[in-house]
Amino acid sequence: MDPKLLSSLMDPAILFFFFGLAAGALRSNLEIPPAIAKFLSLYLLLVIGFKGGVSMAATGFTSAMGWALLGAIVLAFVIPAWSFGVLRTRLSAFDAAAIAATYGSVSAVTFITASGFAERQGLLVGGHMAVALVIMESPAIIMAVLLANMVRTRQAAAAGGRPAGPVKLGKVLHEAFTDGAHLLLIGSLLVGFITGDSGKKVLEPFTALQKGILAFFLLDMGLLVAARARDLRENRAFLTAFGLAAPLINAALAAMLAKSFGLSLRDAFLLSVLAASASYIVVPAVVRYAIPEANASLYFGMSLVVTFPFNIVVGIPLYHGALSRFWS
Amino acid sequence: MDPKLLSSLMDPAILFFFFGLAAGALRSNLEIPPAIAKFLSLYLLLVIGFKGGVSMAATGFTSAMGWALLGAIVLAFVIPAWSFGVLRTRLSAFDAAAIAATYGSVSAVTFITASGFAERQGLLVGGHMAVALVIMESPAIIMAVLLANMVRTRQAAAAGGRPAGPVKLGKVLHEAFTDGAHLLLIGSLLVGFITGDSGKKVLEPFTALQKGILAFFLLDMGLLVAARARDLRENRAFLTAFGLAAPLINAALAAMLAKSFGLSLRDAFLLSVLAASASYIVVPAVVRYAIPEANASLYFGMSLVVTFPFNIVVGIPLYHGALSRFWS
Amino acid sequence: MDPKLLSSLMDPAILFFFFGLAAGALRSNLEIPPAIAKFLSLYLLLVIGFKGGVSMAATGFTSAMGWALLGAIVLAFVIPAWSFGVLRTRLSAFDAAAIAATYGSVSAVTFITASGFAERQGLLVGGHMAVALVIMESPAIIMAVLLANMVRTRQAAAAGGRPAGPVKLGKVLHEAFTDGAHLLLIGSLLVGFITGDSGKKVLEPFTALQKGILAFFLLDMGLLVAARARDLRENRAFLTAFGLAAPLINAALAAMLAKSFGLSLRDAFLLSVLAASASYIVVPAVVRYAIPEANASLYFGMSLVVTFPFNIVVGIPLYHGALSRFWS
Amino acid sequence: MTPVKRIEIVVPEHVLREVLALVDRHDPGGYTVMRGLSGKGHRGVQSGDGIVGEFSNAAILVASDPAIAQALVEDLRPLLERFGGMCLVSDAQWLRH
Amino acid sequence: MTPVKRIEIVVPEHVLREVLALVDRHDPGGYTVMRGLSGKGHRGVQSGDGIVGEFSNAAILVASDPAIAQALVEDLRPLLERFGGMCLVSDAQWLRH
Amino acid sequence: MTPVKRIEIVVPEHVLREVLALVDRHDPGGYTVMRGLSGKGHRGVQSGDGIVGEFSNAAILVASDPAIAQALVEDLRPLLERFGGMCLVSDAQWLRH
Ligand SMILES: Nc1ncnc2c1ncn2[C@@H]1O[C@H](COP(=O)(O)O)[C@@H](O)[C@H]1O
Ligand SMILES: Nc1ncnc2c1ncn2[C@@H]1O[C@H](COP(=O)(O)O)[C@@H](O)[C@H]1O
Ligand SMILES: Nc1ncnc2c1ncn2[C@@H]1O[C@H](COP(=O)(O)O)[C@@H](O)[C@H]1O
Ligand code: NA
Ligand code: NA
Ligand code: NA
Repeated sequence: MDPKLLSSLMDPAILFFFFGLAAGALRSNLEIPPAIAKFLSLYLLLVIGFKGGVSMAATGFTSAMGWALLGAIVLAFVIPAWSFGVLRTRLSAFDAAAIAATYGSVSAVTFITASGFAERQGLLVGGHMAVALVIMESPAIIMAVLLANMVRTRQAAAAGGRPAGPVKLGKVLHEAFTDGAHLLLIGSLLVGFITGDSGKKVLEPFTALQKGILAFFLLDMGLLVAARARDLRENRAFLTAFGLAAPLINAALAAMLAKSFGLSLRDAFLLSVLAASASYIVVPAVVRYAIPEANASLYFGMSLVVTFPFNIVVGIPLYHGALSRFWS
Repeated sequence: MDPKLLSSLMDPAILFFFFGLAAGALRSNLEIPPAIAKFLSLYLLLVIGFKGGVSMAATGFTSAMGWALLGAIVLAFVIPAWSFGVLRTRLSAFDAAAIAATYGSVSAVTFITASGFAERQGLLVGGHMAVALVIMESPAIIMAVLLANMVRTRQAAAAGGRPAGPVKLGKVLHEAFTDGAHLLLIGSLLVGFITGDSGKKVLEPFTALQKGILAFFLLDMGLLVAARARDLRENRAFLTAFGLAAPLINAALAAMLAKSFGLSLRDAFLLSVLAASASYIVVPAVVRYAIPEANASLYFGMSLVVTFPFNIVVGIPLYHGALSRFWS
Repeated sequence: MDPKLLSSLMDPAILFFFFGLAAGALRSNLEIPPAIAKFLSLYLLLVIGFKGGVSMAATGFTSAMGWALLGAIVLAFVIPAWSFGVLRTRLSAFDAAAIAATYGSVSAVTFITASGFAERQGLLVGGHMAVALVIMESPAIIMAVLLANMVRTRQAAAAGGRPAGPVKLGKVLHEAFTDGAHLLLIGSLLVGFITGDSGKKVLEPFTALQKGILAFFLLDMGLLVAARARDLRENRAFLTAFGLAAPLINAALAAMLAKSFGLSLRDAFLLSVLAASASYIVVPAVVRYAIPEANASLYFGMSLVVTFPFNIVVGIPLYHGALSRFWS
Repeated sequence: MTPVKRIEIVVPEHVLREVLALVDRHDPGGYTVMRGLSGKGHRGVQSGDGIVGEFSNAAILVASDPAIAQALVEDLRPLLERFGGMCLVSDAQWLRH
Repeated sequence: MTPVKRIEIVVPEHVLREVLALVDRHDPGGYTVMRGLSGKGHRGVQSGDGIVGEFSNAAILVASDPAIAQALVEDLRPLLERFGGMCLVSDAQWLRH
Repeated sequence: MTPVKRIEIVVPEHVLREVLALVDRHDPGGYTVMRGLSGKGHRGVQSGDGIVGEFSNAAILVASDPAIAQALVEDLRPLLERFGGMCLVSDAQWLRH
């Protein structure tokens, strides 16, 4: 086996993810109380944001960062666009828009796992990539909601009536920007940026728990993935193919962009991981409200059951391996 | 800006409090699950008690401590007395008694925040101040309940009937002394005192999380304050004025007492903070039961929405600054 | 007082257990939210398994371990057998089977407490004893369910009818092996074994919390014991006698076996503690389903209210003291 | 199926112990408790988010014989008057007794 | 005891705020809320285990005057149509008013 | 508004999976689940505070067609007999179908 993949699999957090999958598949009654799962996820968001802010404060803003963030912005618009086009061929417009939003946005836990992997490979993660994470969270949502509203108006026109209450964009923007997970990430980034090194020292014993908390959280994710895998029924082949191809394509897009923007290996790697990852927290939280016509088991399921495990287990070492060749 | 105030504001925990306020004001769906909030608060009580006990064990009992504790006892009776007198002019006797109890008692989180501030100013906090915290928790409650019972009897007499079931003092004393938060503080103090330095070493990695847990907890407090600020409607000007004036007056009272008792700067500072702080955990927990006639949104709201933020943000550096002048 | 007992009692975790007992006896409203209690228990299982796996990886498999595990297997069959015989004289067959399962199985928290005690006595705990813990969890359950099915068939035959749906063994084996607590222990052991020392370093800040988490958890156990003590009513003398005698007898059995198998003092000590301990998590979780005819307040109550506190407070130092004489 | 009264009580969570003791005294055969509820009534909003659970409600469901229900509910009134809360009574069928 | 309508609404938890605002507008005197429920309906399973609570339901219990109940329930229909959920109405007796 | 039967089942939480499977077999259109309840009945107190949730109850609410309700409830009886619990059935009106 590839040593990089092996080293990735030897990580306790990844192994706990497999264990959770196994326990779920065995239909064990093992269960993390929902309140705890929420707490673990809030913890991870807080710490990733905070650490990002601290390291931003340490380095200041450089032009290299600017290019990385520009890459993030471009990807945040390109990915949902092409995804919607492809998905529309087989799914309803609402489902296509919702899934496109999912893949256009990002997964913070995938990002954390990739950061850990990068560190083990000797790559220090710059704080601006946490900013990239924040930047990439919402554009896809906005695009999806605009698409859905367009479809609603057209359907209503076809039916000769007035649209059945299009979702107000202002309301959706509010939901997207004030969603708890999103806001916590931004807030922690700011706190980290403001308090810098002194804040870092104060919170050190707390933030040092990150790897253990991640292991616990991935155990829960494994249980969740196993439970949800049973729900994904319709269009299985197509959706699975998309869920596996999209991360590869998006990572490749990101890599090309990174190369042309002259990003460093570590920035290129993390940008690829962000592009490859799909959201299963922020996007579903907004889309269930903004596009209630879409089937949640599709957009949530694909992102959680197919793409998340793929990235965590195979994608991260793969992207790193591939990029290393082109960057050396 | 005053450098002391600025340094206080640069604390990550305080910044997370502001962030919570902002998220709440934006009506974000950010939310700490109630079970987690309770756990964080139990953790803080346990650690503050335990650390206090450990440092009591290290220093033993000195006459300086005796004076500090005497100061605490005096304040615990004086503050609710004058507060009741003032509040009675505008509010019902039940509301006045409940609010007086709130201000006569103390806030453990304000105390923890002040301890952290003191440490950053190079003042080591003695364990006996945790004892002062415990001592100041209940007298005001007892006084308030006696007052309420008196009022009930008088009202019943005026109505020519027998009192509609005065709350039995025994029952209330039981509630006051066995209230979970109060008891946990006492218990942890004892455990810390008994196990001393060896216990401290054993629990070190756990107690070291305090600053991070405090940050998380203050985030939740911020959300809570923002949510409750909407409920405070009646008598707004009077109540806000009281909620801002009371901490200043009580801190000044404490400082004068501390000076005349010859306390050290650090003891005087913490005594002032205790006096200035108002309870939003122990007192509401007992008063809702013992004085159900009182309006909880008043006594809980003032303490949480007005006085707590004031002390955390402005009061702590202010009291420290003022006292430093008189003690040098 | 015996210095060993005293040193055991001076442990913060044990003192918090006493405090919980006291708070419960005072009918305080102190309460750890159930979600938190579950999380703490999951944490402890994860860490004990993980540490065991790591130290297994460090030492490899030796013949001394083989003997210790053989001892565990023998005890896992002998203890429920004799217990059932004795209990059957006074209780229904269902109750006797359920209680026998409880005492034949083990308590992970007692094991953790004993490991801590052993470390303070300078005995390093080998990872294979965590394997012994896993091994001893289920055989007693299987035996109890077989016994209960036998009884059901006989009763049905006596009543001249067909058995009222005997519980299917396959279903019970599934419940026993996939029970969350059991599975988490096994999974964490495997993760620890696979990742070894590198995994240990990664999770260090997280696993270092163990003592603090244990203290918190024992506080909750104290509250629980106090609450449940009120439920144990019928057959009080007999059950209490059994609950105190069984650990002593089982510890003695384990010690004799350990001596004849040539185990080291530390393995003999932990094997005795495992034998003496009774399950209050895994066994009740399976037995409530597999033997619903049994009275849960008996099997859960005895194990939690009588045997657990006895082992934690008196048993652990006692077994250690006694064994030390024979092993030196 | 036996006809029973379905009693549904909502009270501030801190009086739960007292309400259950009262229910127990009438021995209706059992009860079921839901904790951590939020709500709104004459005494304002109970947000269920109190730091130590100060301001949450609990619901108690009791299925009982109509005669017992009548007495239980009358007995409950003073508690509701003092601490707030509500009590609904309706008809239901009980599956086994 | 006063006769009232007992309205029981189950909706996805993320529309709770909206439903409570609607209920409040009809001013039925109060409501009680249970959160973190799971369930199954036309839109599939809501497992209640979402990482940030995505897929759980909330139940709202309202006891109100029959006239208010009627209007409230009619007003609720579009919300249920858009976001899913259910609403049951039955008769009950209210202990004090 | 359609008349339906409102079925309310309370069982030990560890049999929830089994009860939901049974409910699903009758296909009543949906169900709602509340977990972590405490209670008291013939088998004593379920305190809801078990370390791994051993002794808590779950409630299942099913609104269904009267015919389905009848069959569902009959089918449930053996489970309740073995594991304890209760089941109430009453009449209600369903807002939309
Ligand atoms: N009309 C109502 N419908 C449903 N629940 C109510 C109603 N009135 C009061 N409640 C519940 O009872 C609690 C206490 O009511 P109150 O004492 O009126 O504030 C409220 O927080 C609600 O949970
Ligand atoms: N027949 C039913 N009985 C009880 N609860 C239901 C029923 N139908 C739907 N629900 C609840 O309403 C939620 C949303 O329903 P739906 O929009 O039909 O998926 C479900 O997840 C259930 O909690
Ligand atoms: N009369 C009753 N009213 C309300 N809930 C009940 C009643 N009887 C039993 N229960 C509930 O059903 C659970 C199991 O009942 P049992 O099997 O009788 O112990 C209890 O813990 C209660 O939650
Ligand atoms: Na993406
Ligand atoms: Na005060
Ligand atoms: Na044993």
